[in-house]
Amino acid sequence: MPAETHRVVAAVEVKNLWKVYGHVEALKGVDLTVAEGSFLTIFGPNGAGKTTLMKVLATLARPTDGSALVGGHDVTKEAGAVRKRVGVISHNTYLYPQLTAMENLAFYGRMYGLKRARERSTQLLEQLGLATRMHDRVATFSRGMQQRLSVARALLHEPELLLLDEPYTGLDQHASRILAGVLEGLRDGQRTVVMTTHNLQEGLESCDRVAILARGRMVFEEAAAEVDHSGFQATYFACVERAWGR
Amino acid sequence: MDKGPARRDLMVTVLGAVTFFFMLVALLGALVWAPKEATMGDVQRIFYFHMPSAWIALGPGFTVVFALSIAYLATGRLKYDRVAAASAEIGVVFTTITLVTGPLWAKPAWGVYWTWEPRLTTTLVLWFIYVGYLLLRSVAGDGHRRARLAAVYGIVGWVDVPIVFFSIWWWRTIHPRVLTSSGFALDSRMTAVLMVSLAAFTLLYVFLLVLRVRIESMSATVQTLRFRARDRRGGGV
Amino acid sequence: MGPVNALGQAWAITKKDLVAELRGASTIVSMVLLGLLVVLVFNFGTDPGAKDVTLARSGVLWAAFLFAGVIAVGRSFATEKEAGCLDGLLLCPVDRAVIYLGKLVGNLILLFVTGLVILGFFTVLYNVGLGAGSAGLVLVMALASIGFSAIGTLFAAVGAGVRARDALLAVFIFPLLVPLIIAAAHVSTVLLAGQGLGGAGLWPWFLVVYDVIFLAISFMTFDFVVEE
Amino acid sequence: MNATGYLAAAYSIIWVIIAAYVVYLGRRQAGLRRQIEVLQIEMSERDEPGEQG
Repeated sequence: MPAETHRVVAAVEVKNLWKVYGHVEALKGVDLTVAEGSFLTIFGPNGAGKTTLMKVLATLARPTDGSALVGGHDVTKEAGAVRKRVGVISHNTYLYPQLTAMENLAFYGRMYGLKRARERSTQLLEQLGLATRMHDRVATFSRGMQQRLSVARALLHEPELLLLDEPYTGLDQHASRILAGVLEGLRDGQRTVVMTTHNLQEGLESCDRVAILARGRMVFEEAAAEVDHSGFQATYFACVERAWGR
Repeated sequence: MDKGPARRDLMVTVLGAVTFFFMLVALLGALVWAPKEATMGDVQRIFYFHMPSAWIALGPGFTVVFALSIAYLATGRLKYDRVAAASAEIGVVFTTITLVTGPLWAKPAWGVYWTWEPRLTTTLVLWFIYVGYLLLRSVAGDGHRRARLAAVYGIVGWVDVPIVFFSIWWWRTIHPRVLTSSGFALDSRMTAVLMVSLAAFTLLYVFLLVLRVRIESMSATVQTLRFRARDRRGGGV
Repeated sequence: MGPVNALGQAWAITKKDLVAELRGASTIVSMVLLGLLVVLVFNFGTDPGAKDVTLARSGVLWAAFLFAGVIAVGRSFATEKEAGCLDGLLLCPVDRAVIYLGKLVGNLILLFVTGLVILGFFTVLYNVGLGAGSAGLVLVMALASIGFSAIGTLFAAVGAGVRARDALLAVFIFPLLVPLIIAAAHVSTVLLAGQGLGGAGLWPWFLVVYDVIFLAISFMTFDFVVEE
Repeated sequence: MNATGYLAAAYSIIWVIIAAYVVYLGRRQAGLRRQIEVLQIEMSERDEPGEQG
């Protein structure tokens, strides 16, 4: 057997990725490989290109140059295959306020072509502690509950890759703690997670790899075990400042 | 703009001068040299500038928008979008000229400023479509997003034009027409003046297009520089 | 996935929009009210004693429909934008044409229902005895709704990301709708005059052709409108 | 207004519109050129070492 067949396909493989919006260069040649089953946290200041990177991986934004593969599938050429494999949680919940929790999940279940959407939804709602409110409209939910429901929506089709784009934004401390617990539960060693955040504390807790994105470039990447947690803040600022040429 | 700006400036100036010269010749031809039209008299002379301006707007002006909109969507090159934007704006200017001079000719010739005749009405609708196109560009941000939205509108708008004309024409043939546009025969001198004027307006279109495209690329440069300056100045931590 | 599934998904989008609309019920109410107001206001502008008012009347009907329609298509993508739902929809492994179809049918139903309500009030307020023409008018309303919805849905997606949406939307789409309104007004004038649909000649077919052309272009270009 | 009046009006309007548009384009271009110059100077100043702590 040739050696190549044994090679494990990386969950995410990004090569020299550029994204230019008009005159704004959001990503300037990003390289990134995420191994299957790992949890990567990408830190970066606002405007670093974190959301753009996530949008490219989620097929919402088309790369200007370079390539991005998710589970071996190209985000532009095989967008459909990538979409099936990716779940996204962002500060936008993607939920319809006039529909109930169950209706929202049923709708997205239909969109993903799931066979047993109802069972799966009920199971997820129970898991996330929303079972009692499943027939209430999302508009009546607190921000924290909406975000948990958004987690259920993202997990509905059992994605191989979970993209978390600033999932803590807009949540109070209590809701953040609950969400952190939920996300901790997602680490089963099979699902790959990529999270972006500018919050150093929350980001470091759950991941096993750390990266820093600044001004559209990956300026730091290290295994979480190798990173000195107490000194990470200093590392972060040094990286960001260097990227800004100061 | 990058290579040999001085030479390019010179060429634009020369083009401007030639255009101006042709415009003056056309003007003289229209007002002095062309014979007085038998039935309509001097007012017919409006025709020599009215017609070419309509032709250039409807012909090259808006067709370029359509063609380059397709070209942009096919290739994703912003250069096409810029030229399309420039052409649309000049087309609107020429259509405005057509719409203003039309009534000034119609009033003494037919007794009314405006009639809902197919060609006139279509021109008015056309004017609205391309003003809409420019408005869309002004609110749609910048870069590729604006280019894509504008391109879609540019395509839909252009396809709509013959349908508009046909519907109005058909509508008018059913309902009694208040006025019929009386045609007139052109003699050779009249034709000559019309041709010179058409050439002048073609040159004017090209000249304005060059100027307008240059502005479009300059404002792109400004945006890039601004972004870079902000990028340097601000620390987004 | 087969075409049946794709149609099912498009219908799911439509159904979701309609359910949300019925629960919020804000759009259709303002649409109907605006339509009625237009009918009312135009009433003061026309001479009730005039001999032949059918032409003016059908003009009123379609002006009301036009203004009410802009609200509908304007809203349809505004709600998608609220919680980033348009992105949520685009994340799903469905063809963009399916999303367009779903939104289109939702708008179409909304427009058609509003059109019928306006038509109903119109017949009462203007004392129009419809009789044989009523089926024809419903058909014309349906054809006009399709064309309006095709163009409206396309450019509402354009307008969703844009400032001052509703007013601008009218400026973008009204000129494109001129042939549609001419044809619809002509057919309804004939029908209001008591002649059957046969009296309208080829005009109903003109509406069909218009609908087909703009549906085709919209399906081809919708991808570019929602792409980032 | 007689025929000559209409003729004069039409031709003056044509020339005014074209002239106004050319002037408008010229002004915009001059403005943009100025902006580019200012920005370029700004950028080159920033590039000098020791400018910022």
